[in-house]
Amino acid sequence: MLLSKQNLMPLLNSLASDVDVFVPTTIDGVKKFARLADGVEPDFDMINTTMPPKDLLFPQTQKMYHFDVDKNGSYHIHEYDESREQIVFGIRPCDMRSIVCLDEVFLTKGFVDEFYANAREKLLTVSIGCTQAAETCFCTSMGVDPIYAPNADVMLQDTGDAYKVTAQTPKGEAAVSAWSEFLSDGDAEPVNCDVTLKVSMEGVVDKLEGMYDSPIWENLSIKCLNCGTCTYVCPTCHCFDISQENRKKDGVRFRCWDSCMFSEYTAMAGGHNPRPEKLERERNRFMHKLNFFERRYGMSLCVGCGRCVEKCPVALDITRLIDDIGSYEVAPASAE
Amino acid sequence: MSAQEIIRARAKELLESGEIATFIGWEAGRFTNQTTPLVITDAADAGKLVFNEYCANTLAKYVTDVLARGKVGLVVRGCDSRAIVRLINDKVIKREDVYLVGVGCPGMKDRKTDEPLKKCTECRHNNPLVFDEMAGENAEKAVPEDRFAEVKEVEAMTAAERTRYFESIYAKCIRCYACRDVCPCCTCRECFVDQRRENWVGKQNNVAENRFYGLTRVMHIGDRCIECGECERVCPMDLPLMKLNRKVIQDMNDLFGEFESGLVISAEPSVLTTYELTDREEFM
Amino acid sequence: MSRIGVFLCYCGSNIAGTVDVEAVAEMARTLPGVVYVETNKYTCSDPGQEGVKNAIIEKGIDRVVVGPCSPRMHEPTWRKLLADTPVNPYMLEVANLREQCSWVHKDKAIATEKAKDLVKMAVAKVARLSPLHSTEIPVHKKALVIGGGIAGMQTALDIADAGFKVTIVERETSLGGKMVMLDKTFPTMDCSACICTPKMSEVGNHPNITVKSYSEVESVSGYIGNFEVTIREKAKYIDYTKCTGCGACETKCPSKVINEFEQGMSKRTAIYKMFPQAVPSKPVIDAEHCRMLQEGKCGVCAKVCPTGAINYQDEDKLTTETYGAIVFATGYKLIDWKPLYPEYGGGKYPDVITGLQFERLVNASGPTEGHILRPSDNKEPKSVVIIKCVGSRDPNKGKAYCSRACCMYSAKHAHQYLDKVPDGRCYVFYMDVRTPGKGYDEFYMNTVHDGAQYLRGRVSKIYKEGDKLICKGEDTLTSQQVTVAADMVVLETAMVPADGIDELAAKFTVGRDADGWLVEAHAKLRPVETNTAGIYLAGTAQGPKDIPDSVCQAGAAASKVIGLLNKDKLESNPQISRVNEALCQGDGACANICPYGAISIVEKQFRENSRKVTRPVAQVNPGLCQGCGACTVTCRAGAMDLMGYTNESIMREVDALCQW
Amino acid sequence: MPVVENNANAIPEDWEPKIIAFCCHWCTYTGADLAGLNRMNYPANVRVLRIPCSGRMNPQYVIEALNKGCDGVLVCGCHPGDCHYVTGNYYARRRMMIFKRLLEYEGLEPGRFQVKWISGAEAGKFRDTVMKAVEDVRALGPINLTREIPYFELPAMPDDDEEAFNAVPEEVFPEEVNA
Repeated sequence: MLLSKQNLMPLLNSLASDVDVFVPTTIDGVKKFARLADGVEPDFDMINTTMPPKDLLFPQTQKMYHFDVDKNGSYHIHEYDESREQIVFGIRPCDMRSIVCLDEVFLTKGFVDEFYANAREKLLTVSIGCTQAAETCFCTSMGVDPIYAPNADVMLQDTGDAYKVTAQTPKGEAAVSAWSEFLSDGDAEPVNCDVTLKVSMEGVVDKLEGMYDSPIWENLSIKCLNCGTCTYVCPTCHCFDISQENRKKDGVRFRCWDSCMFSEYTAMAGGHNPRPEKLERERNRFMHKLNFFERRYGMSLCVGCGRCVEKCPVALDITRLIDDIGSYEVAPASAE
Repeated sequence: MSAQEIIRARAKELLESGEIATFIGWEAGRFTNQTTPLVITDAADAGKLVFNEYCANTLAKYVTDVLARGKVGLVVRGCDSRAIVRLINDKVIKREDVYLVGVGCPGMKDRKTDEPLKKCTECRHNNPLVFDEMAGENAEKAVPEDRFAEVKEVEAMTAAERTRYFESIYAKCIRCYACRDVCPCCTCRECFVDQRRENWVGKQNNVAENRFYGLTRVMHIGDRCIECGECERVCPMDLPLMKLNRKVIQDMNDLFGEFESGLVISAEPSVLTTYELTDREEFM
Repeated sequence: MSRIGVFLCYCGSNIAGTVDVEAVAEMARTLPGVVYVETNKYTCSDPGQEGVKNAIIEKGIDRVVVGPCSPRMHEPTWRKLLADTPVNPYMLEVANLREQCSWVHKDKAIATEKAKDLVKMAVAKVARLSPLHSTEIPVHKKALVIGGGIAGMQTALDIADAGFKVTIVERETSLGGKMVMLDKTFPTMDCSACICTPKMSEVGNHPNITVKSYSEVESVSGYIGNFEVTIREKAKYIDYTKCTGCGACETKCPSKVINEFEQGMSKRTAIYKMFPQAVPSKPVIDAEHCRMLQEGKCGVCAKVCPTGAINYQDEDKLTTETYGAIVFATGYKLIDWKPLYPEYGGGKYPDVITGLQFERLVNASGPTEGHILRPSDNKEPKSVVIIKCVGSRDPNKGKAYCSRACCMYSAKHAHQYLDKVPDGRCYVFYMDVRTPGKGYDEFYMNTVHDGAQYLRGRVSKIYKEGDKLICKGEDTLTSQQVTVAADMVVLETAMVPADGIDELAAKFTVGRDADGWLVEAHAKLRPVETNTAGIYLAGTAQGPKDIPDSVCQAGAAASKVIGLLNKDKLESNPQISRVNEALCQGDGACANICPYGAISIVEKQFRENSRKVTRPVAQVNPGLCQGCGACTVTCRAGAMDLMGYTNESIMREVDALCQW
Repeated sequence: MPVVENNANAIPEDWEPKIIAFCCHWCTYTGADLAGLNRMNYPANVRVLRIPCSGRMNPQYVIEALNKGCDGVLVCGCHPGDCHYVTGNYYARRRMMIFKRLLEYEGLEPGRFQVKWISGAEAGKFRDTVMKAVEDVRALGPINLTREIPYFELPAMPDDDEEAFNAVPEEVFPEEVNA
């Protein structure tokens, strides 16, 4: 099936009349996904958004419930309305891979996060394959195909004048069948996307096992500022904190993104901090990305989107770290 | 010899002689014209040091991280030297903790656009103010006429426009705290945002909490800001933070006399920790 | 979880008339942490207080909110009450339901709502307070008086008479200060020496007073009740235990030096007593001018001394003692008019003299033995011009303030001149004549009747014509130029703080005003206290004064000292600043801002991340801190917090209020 | 109570300005007590929070109060020169001048944050200051600092329709919450 580019906006507008459709765009100078509405211009040529799409499933601040006190001093808890049906249209394959990671965290191993599960269930993912890569893109090295996202409900691949439409899940099939008036039959070869930045993940995961005390971390972390930029622009970072805020007669229980780069992240009530300095925090971040997650879920927590490489204030570059790990010679483990 | 060659040679000598334990400069990054801060302890690594017109990062704040190893050598331009002065005046480091290799700064460029960085076009002191030696000559650079021009632009808006202007800024802030972490004036052992007992600022990301952070940040650093513009440069959301810093600086300038921080090493109290009996009276 | 007891008061109908106290109590029961709420007709009455105590015991209350009148009224009462219970007296918050609620609002519904908020705020705050304990500060029953002029002597005598030990530090070689240089004192015209020297010997002989002459304060540390002061006693080169003060040495000493006491109008020897009635009545050697000490030859004084008291090897002695209280009686000096008033000759005419020089000229033991003879040619001046406000009330050249005593002593000078030179003429140029004081105006009028001619206006120029000093000025009352040919001109110059007061004040962290005078704690209500607890002011150290006022203030300062030294121990205020050393960066902003010098930066060793580090941190001296909290705001990291008004408690109070 | 606080046209009828007054213990708090002793009358919209000295006044308290829904903030202390702690209000004067300008730069109406020196004897001035502050804030309407700007929306900008800008984007607390 093909979706001609001319039919793209009519399709989107038609979808937006029923459900919330999120598209990549630039709002107030920030490249991010936003709800299609008057004044919001979708930009499917944008290589990728600055802010990852994870906000759709895991908002920076998520209100969990709210409560109030009545005249008798009793507390009452109220839940929020359940979220609505949503479509994310134009999500890139790397970001689709990040949703795989998030699904693992929030839905598997016996832990199901209600808020995430609810939003995820109501989200239809329409991925558009890339036609060009930024200099910081290295998805291919992380096992992501820039023109194909296997877990998207619907995959759109650029063929020039039209997108090749593939429904990949039952949800996707249902959706595509409803779009039929905008689609035409046919097939075309997707345009390829050349990703120039390449790193080798060969042996990196295993090697890291023996590198906990390696000097590599010190050399790496020394230039880190310990800001949270990398974690907040990362599509897979998923740490959160739960807190509450009272205002007037009401209070809100919420959860919000947290960052393992902050010293407060691991600070304990008694004052002890097991990760007191940036060395420990940096090591944790990269071990989590490249080793811990791999061990637990069998996949890398880095999808190669390049956002952290792009946005890091001090150009601390995960691709260089991966190279460095690759060329690092692990000292032979001493006999037990 | 070019400044880069002198820097490499001096870093090597200083490390070899044991006069310093670490040297801070820049190295080339992965991408074209990209540089990134470099901290070396081994004289053999001196060859990695670079100095070109794309050295965007300031270096002074790294001194506090590596000081425990011994005396620190670093390259200083105008902004780095003012940051060093700031750290000394705030008693974070001592003058004898650092060996400063000064370098004249022609102003740095954005590696992607090749345009001068905004912070560099606004810079009033491009050459180092404090140094132990100079690597080459001072550089010429145009000094901006009115450093408060952008503040005046905002002031010219109506109150409602300003409310919305800053609301949109705070709406965009993701509270990554890069502006804090890069700032040579932000040297608290624990930032107020991390103080949960007082709970100054809540952890929700919304306009109100972000405003609390934004306003307090400015109140905390306003009387020390060296106007290096790093906060604005590192902001991943490109928020115009200097419009806030310079507002406070402009007002201090107007109210309490010519204000520019970090120019000289001095034990003088900052403008907001002193007073004059003759200060303007607006609250009768 | 805290167990808060809330005690609300009707105050008869004072509160209950406008506030539905029971409704407030109902609401208070719903607040988190509140375990007990009680209302009372008069909580402050004996049965009311008894009820509070009983409830605390029975309900296991650990913090208390009371809702009665203003805390300014009864907060001490509540604290005292809690001191008798297991509840710490500082686990208390007072909701001001009367002065700031029931008395200022009329609508009962509105006032009740407001009262609820005030109680909510108090509950929110009290839940965040922590117990505080005052510490006892011992009081060393000994006072130090700095300065041995009339104010210092009077203070010392009053304190000593009350039975406390006093040390006087005087940097000159004798007590007496400026007063002993004066000839007569207005308005009674009694001889200054006759009333001052008996005081000096009384001080010198008082069993409770130690006089350290020729001495200065070297350093000081500590706080109220416990000031450790090191005093430097300059080398006198004379063993006072042997010296009898016979004066033989003075008569033989070959070095002649300008006599400061006589205002430079005569000479003295290098071994000298300041003046004949000096106390201690023993000489010192002025090392700078002694041939033996400078060149190693002479030694005449040692030869003539019958007791062998001369010791050329003498050195400065440092002694350290602890004092409970300190009085600054450091006095004044006259402004150096010469560089400021070139139009008066700037010092090049010897017959333009200061008032103090005139005092010596007219004094029977002065250089002219009381005959008024002008310095240039020792002739009796037949025409004298007295110029007032030289340096005073002249913000352009000198000081903006009025030196207070000059109007009277210039009248005195005119009177004395006309008395001694009956055919002389005396002109007084003045800006105003200010004579508020007992018998002052009468004295001034008498001088006018004596024939002194008062001309309103400043002299703009003095120049020499022959042996006359031509004074040109304007009589602003007639708007006419006035020219007076005078034989001598007396400048009544401004009082300014004594030399060295800046350094001394800094050592004690006593504040100085823009003109350098020491600053009292409150201009009206605490005129003899300084902002540093335990340090007091007497005499002109605080500002220009005449003798009666100086003596008066000296007595006041002494009474404050006596009140303090009478106590064995002081209770410290525990609501003071506290440093969280983990957060403190040691940048010293707090120390800069502290008006009491209570904060110092000290190097301390810590274990951080399993490393030993030495770093500077702030330290609060609990004896000096008064609990203003200014330091807390300068500390960006919040390392400095004010006990009883912590950041946390104020933030929660704000939050509680916002929930209305 | 439905929270409709952003739309100037929809001020709830029972809305009353709430103002917090930070008063120093030695002067203004005493002045406020004196107003009580003299049985002066002033609006109940002001609640006094006692601090030892205006030098203790941390700007962060002001932001907290405004953020948490106070419609106005008053900071009052001794007249310069009369500070019980000698210098506290001199520092406060500098800090508050800078801070007030900063808040107004960000668009806060000047009436919402006022600083006044009120001595222990000036009960009348305390009353007048409170009355004026309440009047000012009443004219300004409910404060609007906690407006939520939804992440996924195009924020209303100055040139947009006023009504759209002022509309409440999200009902933070639904209707059923009892008043």
